[in-house]
Amino acid sequence: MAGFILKRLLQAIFVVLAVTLIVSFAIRLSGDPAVMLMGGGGNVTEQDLQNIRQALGLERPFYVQYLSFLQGILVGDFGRSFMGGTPVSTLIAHALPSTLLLAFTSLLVSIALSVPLGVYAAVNRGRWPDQLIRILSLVGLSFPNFWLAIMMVLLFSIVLGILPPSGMEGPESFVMPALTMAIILTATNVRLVRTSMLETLSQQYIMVARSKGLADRVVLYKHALRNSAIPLVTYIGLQFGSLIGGIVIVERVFNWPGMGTLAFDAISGRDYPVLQGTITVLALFIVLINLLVDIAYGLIDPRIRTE
Amino acid sequence: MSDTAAKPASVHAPLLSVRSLSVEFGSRDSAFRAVKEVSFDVMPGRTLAVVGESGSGKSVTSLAIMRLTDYTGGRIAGGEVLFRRSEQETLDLVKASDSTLREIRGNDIAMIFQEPMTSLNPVFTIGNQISETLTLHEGLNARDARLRAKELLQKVRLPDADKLLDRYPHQLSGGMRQRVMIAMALACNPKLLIADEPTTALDVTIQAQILNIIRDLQQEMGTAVIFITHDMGVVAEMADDVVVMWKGDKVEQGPVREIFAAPQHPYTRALLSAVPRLGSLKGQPLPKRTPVIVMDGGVPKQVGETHVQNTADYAKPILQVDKLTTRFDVGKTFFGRVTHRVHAVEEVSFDIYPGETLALVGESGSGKSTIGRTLQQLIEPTGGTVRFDGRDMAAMSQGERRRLRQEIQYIFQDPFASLDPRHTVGYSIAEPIIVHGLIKDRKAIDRRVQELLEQVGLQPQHAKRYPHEFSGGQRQRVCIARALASDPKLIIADESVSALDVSIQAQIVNLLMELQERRRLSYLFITHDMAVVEKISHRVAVMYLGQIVEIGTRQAVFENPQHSYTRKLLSAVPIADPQRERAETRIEGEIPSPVRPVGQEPAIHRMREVEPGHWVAIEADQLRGAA
Amino acid sequence: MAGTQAVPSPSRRRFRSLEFALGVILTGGMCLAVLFSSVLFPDGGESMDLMARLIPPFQNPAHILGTDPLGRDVLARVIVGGKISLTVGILSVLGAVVVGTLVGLIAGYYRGIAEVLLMRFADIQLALPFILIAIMFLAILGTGVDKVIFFMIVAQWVQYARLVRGSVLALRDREFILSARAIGVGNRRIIFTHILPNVLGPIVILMTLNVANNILLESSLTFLGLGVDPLIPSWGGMLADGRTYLQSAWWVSVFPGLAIMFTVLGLNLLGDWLRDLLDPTGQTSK
Amino acid sequence: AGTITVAVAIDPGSWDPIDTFLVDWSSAANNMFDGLTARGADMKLKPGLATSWEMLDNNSRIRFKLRENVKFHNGEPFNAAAVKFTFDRLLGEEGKKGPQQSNYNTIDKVEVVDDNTVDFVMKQPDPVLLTKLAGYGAMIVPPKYIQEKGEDYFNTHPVGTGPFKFVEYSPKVSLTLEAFPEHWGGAPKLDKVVTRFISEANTQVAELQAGRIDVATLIPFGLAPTVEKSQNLDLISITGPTVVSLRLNTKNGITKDENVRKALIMGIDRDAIIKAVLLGHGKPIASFQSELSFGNDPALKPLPFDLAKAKQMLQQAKVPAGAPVKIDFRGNDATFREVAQAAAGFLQALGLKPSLQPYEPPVLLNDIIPNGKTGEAWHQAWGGWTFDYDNTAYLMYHSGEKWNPYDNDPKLNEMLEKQRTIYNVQEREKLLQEIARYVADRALEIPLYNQNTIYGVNKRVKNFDAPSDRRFRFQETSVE
Ligand SMILES: Nc1ncnc2c1ncn2[C@@H]1O[C@H](COP(=O)(O)OP(=O)(O)OP(=O)(O)O)[C@@H](O)[C@H]1O
Ligand SMILES: Nc1ncnc2c1ncn2[C@@H]1O[C@H](COP(=O)(O)OP(=O)(O)OP(=O)(O)O)[C@@H](O)[C@H]1O
Ligand SMILES: [Mg+2]
Ligand SMILES: [Mg+2]
Ligand code: NI
Repeated sequence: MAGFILKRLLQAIFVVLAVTLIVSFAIRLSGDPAVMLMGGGGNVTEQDLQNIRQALGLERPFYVQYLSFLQGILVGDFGRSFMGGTPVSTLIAHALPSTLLLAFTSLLVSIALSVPLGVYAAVNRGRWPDQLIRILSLVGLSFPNFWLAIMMVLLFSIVLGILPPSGMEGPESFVMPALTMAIILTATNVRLVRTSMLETLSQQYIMVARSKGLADRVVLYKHALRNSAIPLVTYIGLQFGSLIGGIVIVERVFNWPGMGTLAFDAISGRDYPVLQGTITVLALFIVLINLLVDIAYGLIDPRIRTE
Repeated sequence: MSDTAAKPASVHAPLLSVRSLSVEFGSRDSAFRAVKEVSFDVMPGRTLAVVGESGSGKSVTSLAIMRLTDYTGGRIAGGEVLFRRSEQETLDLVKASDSTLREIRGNDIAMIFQEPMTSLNPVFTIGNQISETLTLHEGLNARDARLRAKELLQKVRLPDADKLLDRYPHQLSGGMRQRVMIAMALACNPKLLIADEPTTALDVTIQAQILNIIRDLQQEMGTAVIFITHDMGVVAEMADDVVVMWKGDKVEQGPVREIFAAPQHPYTRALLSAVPRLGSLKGQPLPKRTPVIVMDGGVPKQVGETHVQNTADYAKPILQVDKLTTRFDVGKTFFGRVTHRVHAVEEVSFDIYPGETLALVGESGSGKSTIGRTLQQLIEPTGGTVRFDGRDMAAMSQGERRRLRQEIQYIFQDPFASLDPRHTVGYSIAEPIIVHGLIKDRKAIDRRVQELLEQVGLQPQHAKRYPHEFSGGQRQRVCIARALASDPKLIIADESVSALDVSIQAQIVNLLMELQERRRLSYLFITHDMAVVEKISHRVAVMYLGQIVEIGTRQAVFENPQHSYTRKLLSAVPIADPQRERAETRIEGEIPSPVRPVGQEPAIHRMREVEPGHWVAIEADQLRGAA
Repeated sequence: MAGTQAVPSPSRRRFRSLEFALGVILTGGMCLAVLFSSVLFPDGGESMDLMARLIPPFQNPAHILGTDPLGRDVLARVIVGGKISLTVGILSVLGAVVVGTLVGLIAGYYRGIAEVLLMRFADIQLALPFILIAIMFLAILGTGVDKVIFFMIVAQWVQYARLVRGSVLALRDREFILSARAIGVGNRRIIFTHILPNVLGPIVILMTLNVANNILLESSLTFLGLGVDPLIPSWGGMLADGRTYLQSAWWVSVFPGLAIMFTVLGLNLLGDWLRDLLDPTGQTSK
Repeated sequence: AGTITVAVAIDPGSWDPIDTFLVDWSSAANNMFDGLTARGADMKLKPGLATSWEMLDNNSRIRFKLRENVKFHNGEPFNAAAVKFTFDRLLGEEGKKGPQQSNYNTIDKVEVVDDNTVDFVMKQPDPVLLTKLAGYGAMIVPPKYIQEKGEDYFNTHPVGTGPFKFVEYSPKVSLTLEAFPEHWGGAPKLDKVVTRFISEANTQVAELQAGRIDVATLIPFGLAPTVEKSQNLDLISITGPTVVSLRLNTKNGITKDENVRKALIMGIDRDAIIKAVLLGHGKPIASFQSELSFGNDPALKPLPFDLAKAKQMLQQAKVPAGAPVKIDFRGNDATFREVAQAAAGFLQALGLKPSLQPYEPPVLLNDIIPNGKTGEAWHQAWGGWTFDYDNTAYLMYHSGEKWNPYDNDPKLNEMLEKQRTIYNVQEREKLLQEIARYVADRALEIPLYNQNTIYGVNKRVKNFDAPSDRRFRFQETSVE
């Protein structure tokens, strides 16, 4: 186990290094933050730009900038935003909880929706509830998230007036963003649950459980579900990355003060430190989630535990 | 015959009475009737064996009794299943409500399934799965249920029951799992135990153990047993009464001795004629083909002839294996250093001569397949030399090695798994021809494929079908045709008939022997079924833990077994003869593991020659592990 | 008995299923309309009439589905828009499938360095939030249909490679592969005639899901201002542009949305069906 | 009494006046800070922290009389030292790191004359300096506070002399201000001003409709009618500083030819675009400036829309049918996306083959335009807050300037340089108008329109002086 964790940690470091390197390099290929900071207002001279680059440390060669960024990470210092000079760590400290909260809420909502639906569809395989659930799940895949989000705002905030259209305040402000993300996640998860459930239900131990006289509920939710969970958990690990990607847009529509907004604004403003910081932290989280997924495997399936 | 005619002498009324039970699958308009109006009784405390070929409806009948067919898309189309719950209460399970059924399942009627590997839920502990039944039906609390579970495990003679409760299924061997299944089934002292091929997937010695346990427990608890199998040897050992099923119908029923002594229905006769009987070639030096009766659409037909297999030519061996060693690295440290090795094959030597069949027997994991795969170049040997036609394999060029793959062919155990499901069988058979460039012309290839299909007893038009459209026996014929396609000299048949029904098995064995005669083929016949070995082989090698412990002519090994392990193997084979005294020899213990830490090499047995050509390993301490 | 029973061949069922019918009607209808769009709407949905802007649907027979804020016919744009959307959706997926499958086959079959590289690559890819990278890379590459497709291929091939590698690993040690090797079949032939057909099923499913996904991605990119030339109608672009009119002129974005929905539905139904078709045993469950 | 909530698009990240160029900074911070001069919603310059000023030494020195008894929010007194500190900081090392310094480079130094008098010593004359002193980097900051608490602290805990003082800042979410009753202009009527950062226009409108914000600054034209129709909302549409044009590539493509450029202008019905796409919230322009801009010439009329003539001119110029016209634009500008499509529609009618290429703004701004990688035309929008044609004209037309990648016209260069040295208002205006005419004559761009500043305002807001430059000052405003 210790060896496993060590190996995963090394992998994680490698991944984070690679990710930051790619991002840091790529972002420097287009657009000069000095110009972005000047915004085009006033009589900008090359000297002014030079001054700003100097102040931001941009005149140094790329590898020096990158190394000093890495050096900073080691002591938990992500640098300061080019825009406004706020420490990146402060910005992330504000934004990370919002994003994680949103991501996990949507994941939970999605699981709460997709598991019973998927199980129900599997049990009724080929009959109309199955068809209906499958078609609905495809419909869920057919709309871009921003569009769903706007529709929801129109319905719940403007027509019904029961939910705040944006911002992160009370629990009610979670409803729409989480639901938007969850609907899209659910669409794929339902199919996944259904498929793996079908696979499990055809196993002999399910018949054995039934031959013991266990109630359907126990058979499905105790004996079958846990065995079907592995593909779902794997997928959730894989999904997390795209979940964060989707969050960029959902955060924008719902004006959610999270990492997506932060990173997006950082790209638009060529705010290198903020972008590097957010991507590093996000990558770390994704790697972490996948590590958790691996650990979860062991909890779910003892066969994996011993290896 | 009438249902009551065969009732054995018993003062009791039947515990379970199945009357005109029919089960259907599929939609109502295109229903497939898997069980057709089957009737039989089960008496308290007695064992009823249900036999019949694969697909005859044995499992469906047993599932239908517990109404578990509800969950497989099946439908009980008619009949009743009367179960005497108590002296006063007799229930028709076909009409019983779901909640009543749940009370009965696992409590009054329990079931053991065929595959011990997949019968236990991999994610829950053994203890959890046994206690589940107890808390449900007996209302025990967690602690009491655990205590009971432990007792049950002891009852099925599992050592270290306490620790076992917290183990997971994958940490147990197949035999142990099957014993757990039995413990689980017996948890609530059921009145009726349904055992659906409970030992088919197990080794002969383990099978003997399991059969003993079931028999003992049945005597102790007075449970009635429905025992489903297709192994007539097991029937002879276990059953009081027998029901024979064929294509969904019950064709015969009676006390076990009567059925064996005087089978009435042609199918029963066909079945019995196909059963290989250990010892039937006693005193005969060469293997012998015997005719089999097969059912040709309801009419029995005798195929084949009696023929002594005098094909071997002992002038010069075609294959010489010398000190072959194959090991697998398992268990690595974090830095990739190997910590453990599987010593699958250790310094094994033998020869095979043209036209000869060498049988390689031994229990699961003893290294039989590894030898076969090494010879077929699917695995790199760790040491030793292999000569084919006098040439050293290790010294061969790429091209020569490739040709070797044409001259040596391998037939796998599972004919279904060894055919690519996405290609027609015609394609699969043609592939070796194409790959080795034996025939260039497309048309000629097609003709050759058709020829081969006919040779193995299939029809030319079958070439266009996919593997799943064949029965198990037909698929194995396809595999044989495929092996023959490249015109080999040596065929390695790895458990090639183990998965087949006895009657089909007999046909395939005959086919192999016929082909041997016609084409002077040599066979390395790998199996653990001693009865088949007796029928087919010229010589036998017995393997134990990666080494050959006894090798000699079939007659020598079978009639004069020297090694204790050979004897044990022979005694574990169930004999299809109910007249015989039931074996009282108790076989205990698991097979030791070939996995060893690096550096701890196993000792190599020294062999001594007991009679010309009959070599036996010297047993240092009488092989305590095996005895 | 260990052998599997012969299953009644589902081939007859295959062509009669509701799924197939619906899939063909939806996808086929959409594809036909798109193919013949240049005949149906020779102007390519580009003729503009600022005087006839935002006509509601079903009111003017010349504009059955109404007009957009620039007075262009919504029906024409929806039909013509399918061209770009389907091109982006299908080409990007095909590209990614080809690359990913090849790499996955090699990595899974030969293992070794190719596999290590692939897996590390996959880890990196997983840890990069897709949209953010899209924004950055499109900023560098520039926008345009070809760039969007290229980017999607770059971003998605790993998915397929992972999937294929996983299937190959499971297949590698299956008996029929071993038996092919035992016969002397070479590696390349094993990969392409035995392994590839057996991994196609899950690929087809992922493909159909990703076509939908990529059509929508194009839309999200437009939403973020990185889409393709807005003159060329595309469903994603219409959906994104129409979002400000949701309250006043719903039809501008609802119809392209429906077009996406029907296509996605049709493609997925067809995908399910195709997967079954690819599997002659008819045993894989959906 | 009460709270007003305003939505702006972007969180500037720092509230230090010298750190930003964003209008959105001003929308919030104009309530917190004062400059020496001030500009009302009517865009007229008036006294701020300086009560009067005079030009000395041949315009090379400006003397300001400072307002007395003014205090910063933290109690620190406002005086000449504070002014000097502010400008030393702006022009010194600290200012170098931000975008504001370059706006004030004409100032050589600030000298304290006495406690209530300061002199600005100029390096060169700067006709727009007084305007510039009303905003951004010239906002007066508290010296002691900054020296004590440090620059970083000041960024997120700003202190000024304005009518509202800082309470709380939550990055990317909101900024909360409360009334500063001791303000020299009198106590404000409101208790609180909350500025929320909402970058998506649809979301701003939804928030406005839900009654959760009072002023929305980002209203897409498509949603303007929705706001207008809403019972509790007002749509305010006023002439603003933003002008939009399609600049033309004078070096390559068919636009090399002046006549072709003119044909393109005449081929696009700008009035129709204003009417249909902007829904009337804009005005046609003849030069790249709004009518509020110094240097605007009402007499200069844009080339009229004349399809037939345009076609004919193209023919004369031997432009083949289907000649490509590629327009590069900022992909995130939803309004222009539509305008561009409409414009392309007209170009199509001319028989040309227009294509639109959206770019991420930084790429367009940093690479495509300065490096001359544009197509035949590109999108240029300008919202200069100084309302002086110099601000755009010099940057757009002087050779070597970033925004002018293609053209090099010595005569134009000379005129542009010259106007920068003229202090005489009329003389300078005349020259600026001459430049505008010259540019129009050469058809260097297709002037599209001057876009209105529009706000969506909740009807409960009273006395809201809607500024065309979005620099709110809620001194007199109240809510119900
Ligand atoms: N769930 C099912 N759906 C459709 N057909 C089924 C199903 N289960 C069994 N059958 C069919 O019913 C017939 C009887 O099957 P059953 O499993 O009872 O055979 P069996 O005698 O137990 O054979 P085996 O020795 O192989 O276990 C077979 O033809 C089988 O294909
Ligand atoms: N690729 C492998 N890696 C590691 N161990 C292996 C491998 N293949 C076989 N073994 C081990 O080698 C030993 C011998 O296996 P082998 O398959 O040869 O046995 P067998 O006699 O054919 O058994 P069975 O009757 O079950 O087929 C077993 O312990 C097995 O677990
Ligand atoms: Mg069965
Ligand atoms: Mg084997
Ligand atoms: Ni079997």
